[in-house]
Amino acid sequence: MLPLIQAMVLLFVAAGAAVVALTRDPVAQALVVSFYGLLLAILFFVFQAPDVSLSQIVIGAVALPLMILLALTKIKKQEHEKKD
Amino acid sequence: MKRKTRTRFFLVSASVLAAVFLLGVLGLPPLGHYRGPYGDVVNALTVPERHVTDAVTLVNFDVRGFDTLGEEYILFTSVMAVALLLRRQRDEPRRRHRDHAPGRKGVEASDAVRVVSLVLSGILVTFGIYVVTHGQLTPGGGFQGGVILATAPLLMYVAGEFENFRRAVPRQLVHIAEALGACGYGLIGLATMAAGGAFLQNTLPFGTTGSIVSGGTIPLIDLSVGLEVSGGLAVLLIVYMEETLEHKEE
Amino acid sequence: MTALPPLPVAIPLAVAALLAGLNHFVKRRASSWIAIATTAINVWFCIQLLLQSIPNTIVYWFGGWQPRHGIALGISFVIDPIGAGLACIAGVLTLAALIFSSKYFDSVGTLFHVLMLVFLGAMCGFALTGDLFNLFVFFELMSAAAYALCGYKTEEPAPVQGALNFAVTNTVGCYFLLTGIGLVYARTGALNLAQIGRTLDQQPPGALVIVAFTFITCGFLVKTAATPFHFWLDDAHAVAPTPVCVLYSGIMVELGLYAVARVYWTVFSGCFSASTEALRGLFITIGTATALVGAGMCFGQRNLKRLLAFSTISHVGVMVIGFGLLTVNGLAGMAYYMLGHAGAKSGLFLCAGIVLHRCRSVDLFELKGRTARLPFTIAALICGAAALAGTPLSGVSLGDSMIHSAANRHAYGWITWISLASGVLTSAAIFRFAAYTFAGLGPDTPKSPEEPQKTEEHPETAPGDASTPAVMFVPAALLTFAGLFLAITPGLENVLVRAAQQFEDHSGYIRRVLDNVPAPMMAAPAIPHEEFAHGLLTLALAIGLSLLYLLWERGRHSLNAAAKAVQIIRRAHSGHVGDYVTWLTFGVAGFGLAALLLLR
Amino acid sequence: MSYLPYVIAAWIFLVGLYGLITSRHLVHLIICLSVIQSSTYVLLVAIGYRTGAAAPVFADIPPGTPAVDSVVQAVMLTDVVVEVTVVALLLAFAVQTHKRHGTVDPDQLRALRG
Repeated sequence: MLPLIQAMVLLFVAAGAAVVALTRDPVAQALVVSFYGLLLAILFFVFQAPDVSLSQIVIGAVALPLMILLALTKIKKQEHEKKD
Repeated sequence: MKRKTRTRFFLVSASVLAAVFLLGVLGLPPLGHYRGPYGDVVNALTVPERHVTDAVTLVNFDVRGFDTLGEEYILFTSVMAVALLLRRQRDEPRRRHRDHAPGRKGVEASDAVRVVSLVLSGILVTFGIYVVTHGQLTPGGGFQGGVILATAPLLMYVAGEFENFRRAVPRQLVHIAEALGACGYGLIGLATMAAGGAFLQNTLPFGTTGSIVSGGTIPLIDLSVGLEVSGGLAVLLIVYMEETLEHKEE
Repeated sequence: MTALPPLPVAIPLAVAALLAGLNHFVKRRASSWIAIATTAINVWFCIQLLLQSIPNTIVYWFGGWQPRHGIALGISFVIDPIGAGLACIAGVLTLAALIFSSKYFDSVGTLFHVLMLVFLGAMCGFALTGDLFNLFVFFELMSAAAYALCGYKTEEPAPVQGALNFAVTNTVGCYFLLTGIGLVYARTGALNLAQIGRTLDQQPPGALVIVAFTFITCGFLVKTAATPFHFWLDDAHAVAPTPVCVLYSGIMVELGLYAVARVYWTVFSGCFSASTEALRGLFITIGTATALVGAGMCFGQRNLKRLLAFSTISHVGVMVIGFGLLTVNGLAGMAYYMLGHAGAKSGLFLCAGIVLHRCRSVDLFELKGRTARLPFTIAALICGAAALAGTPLSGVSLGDSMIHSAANRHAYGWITWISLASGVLTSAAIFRFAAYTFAGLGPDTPKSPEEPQKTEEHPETAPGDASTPAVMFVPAALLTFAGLFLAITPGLENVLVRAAQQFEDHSGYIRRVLDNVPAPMMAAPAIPHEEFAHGLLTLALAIGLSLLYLLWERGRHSLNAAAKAVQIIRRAHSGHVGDYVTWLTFGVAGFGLAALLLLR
Repeated sequence: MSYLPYVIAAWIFLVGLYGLITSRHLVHLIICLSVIQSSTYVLLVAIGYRTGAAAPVFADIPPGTPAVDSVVQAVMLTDVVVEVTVVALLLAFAVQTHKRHGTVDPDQLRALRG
């Protein structure tokens, strides 16, 4: 049997994945993906994987969303330049 | 394909795939009934044979160290490629670095923000170094610590000191650190061969369990990975930030 | 224990990192020489490994982690002649590409050499490893280097899009592979190929094993560019720098198939032994579809690089059939075919590079009559096409006839016609290109709307030289020559048959790796030889078809009408990454469904 | 219930694929790719899990205590870090694509047909 907390985190992750994939606006998505990364980190933690959890926190919640935002800013800037 | 056709075609294929997938996973042992043997064997020899306490680090940097070498080079290659791709645009006239993200004014950090960020980045660097060096003892290691170290420039940016940071740590240096990390791993492997062992054989004395230098070559590899990961991710962040901050002089 | 096995991987990777670190201190020329020298040393290592592996499979445990009580702890390299041979091909082709590009790019930076060396190290590791997860790691490393090299010419629109399609499709393939590895690990608790094989042998395969087999095989088939996973390949080839195409077509795609074969024979062949016949049908169906789709698309192309890319798909289809026969002779034929194809196709791509360098274009209609000043290059192009069609003595021809004789024994005689169609259409397309651009035969402009639109292909070099530099022509000529006369190598056939036998020896492999028991030497069975009529017929038909198309207007019209039939397939090659992933999903689902139905 | 994590792994994989093929924005598409990838993590962490066992860190617990599998964790942890750089590479491609084509909508990228 699955302890309640694990089941709950799993269900949150499942919902989170759907929300990430179905959020069509990339800027909003970067925010959602950050939460999703955090959820995954919690999931790894409750499944006794602290090492993975630690790397997931720094990557999933910080580095990945940041990279996405920077790429989006760059794309937006290019659009502005084109308009000028 | 038209959008609708594609979506329909996908949904049909995906429902078949879902059935295949589910049939497969239902053949797995139920959750919590891990059967081994690989993980158990490795766990059993962590402390007795290598005098380290974190089995995951043992797997990464010793038992399956060769995998990690490959993984490290994936990181190295991707970073190289990003630098290559985004740097190409540098053929255009020289630009000044200035915060010019559209839709907002340049960051003029208040003194409080600046102090807090700098202190935080100091703490972050210390923490990162701690995580890297204690990889064989507690959860953490070169990968996690390296990422933490690489986010320090971010706080510098918040502090409005990105320019200074760039001046203090030129990209050239970060590049060299990254390459050194990648190269170091391979050289450790070759050195163990020169010492008469197999490639990446742990030939150094294992030390006392719980000590920061325990585990033979593990701390060395850990350090080189830390260098590579922090250097690599720092290059990524810096390249992306420069791309974003750069503004063509009109 | 010999110290040689890790070197083909460790040396290029270490040198690559050094070069990258010294990026700003090393001149372009120097870094080019360092890369060439490293690759040459690598080839030497690989040849040594090949020679040592012929008498007996080499097993090398990284970190000195020998198996304990039959449980593999560390990562092993398990080197048999086929794996070592592929590493050799990777080295030789990289060497050719590096020499070719030493004068090729005007702005080739150090990073190009860094990426090429990483690519080489990854391919060698992929060919030599005996560990499932390590195979995945090198698969990813190879892919990362390949994406980066694909997008190298970032100034033009097409490269980025082609690289993106390539990267997204292959990354999805990677995740299928990783999922499959996870399933296998859950079942067996092992990552070493031999140990997984031994554990799976003990129980009948359930749905879990079949699904894992599906995901792993499909993951590799994405790299192999088997239909319907092949869409990325022509985009990637059309946009990648020509020397890089040499590596894609000559070895990377083949390595994907090698991995399918390796994993099948070491891991799954034991537990699927009851349903070999069904699996044979499945693989041959995939191979047939690939061969026909590639051939059909190939003839309609006007961009030489894209044309050659589709020709690769078609020939890979024949190789999939060779493996798919699941017999020693089929696999030996596939190996022979691969060797011949690697030589001829690489030579062809280098010729395309020369044409692009000298004429500033590889577009069929732009080049009408303009390659007349490149007689040697066009001669090499024609020789390469002839070698692919199967002139007597070419590697492709002998490999083809080995595959046919193996197929005849299993009532798959009809595949003769598939390889005939593949050879005729792909070679005719190249002949047509040669005749049209060299002699100016044929119509002036494309009239039929069926012709695909022109793809942008910008020259990769500074305009220039009045003549082709020797560093460009010599590798092209040598490789073409190797493909054309491979079959004169004495005894190669027997060596390959024995290598295939060693490769397919499931229990011998497992005992060798886990128990350190050398596999018994086996006498190579003589295989009945087919005559060369098939190759000559292919060649004649190909020449006929190309001339028919160029010289006889009504013939051309009827061909164009036939091309309408291919229209549906062509429309599938939309350049849309969503389409490609949809096809990928379809492929995995179809393969999985078929496997579940056939193997239960 | 014991199969929940596996089913969820399959779900995440397919949802990611769906997002990918219906995507109208390359950055969105690449994020969907990283969602697909997270499905492999859920699968792997569940595979290595053992009810009631400790994390494979023997600092505070005596060696020999039942612990969860360390191999899948090692595999995942490197993959998490490495994949973010691959995503960065893909994002760089997306940025370049926008620069050259002026669009990030896959439906409007038309340089490579037939």
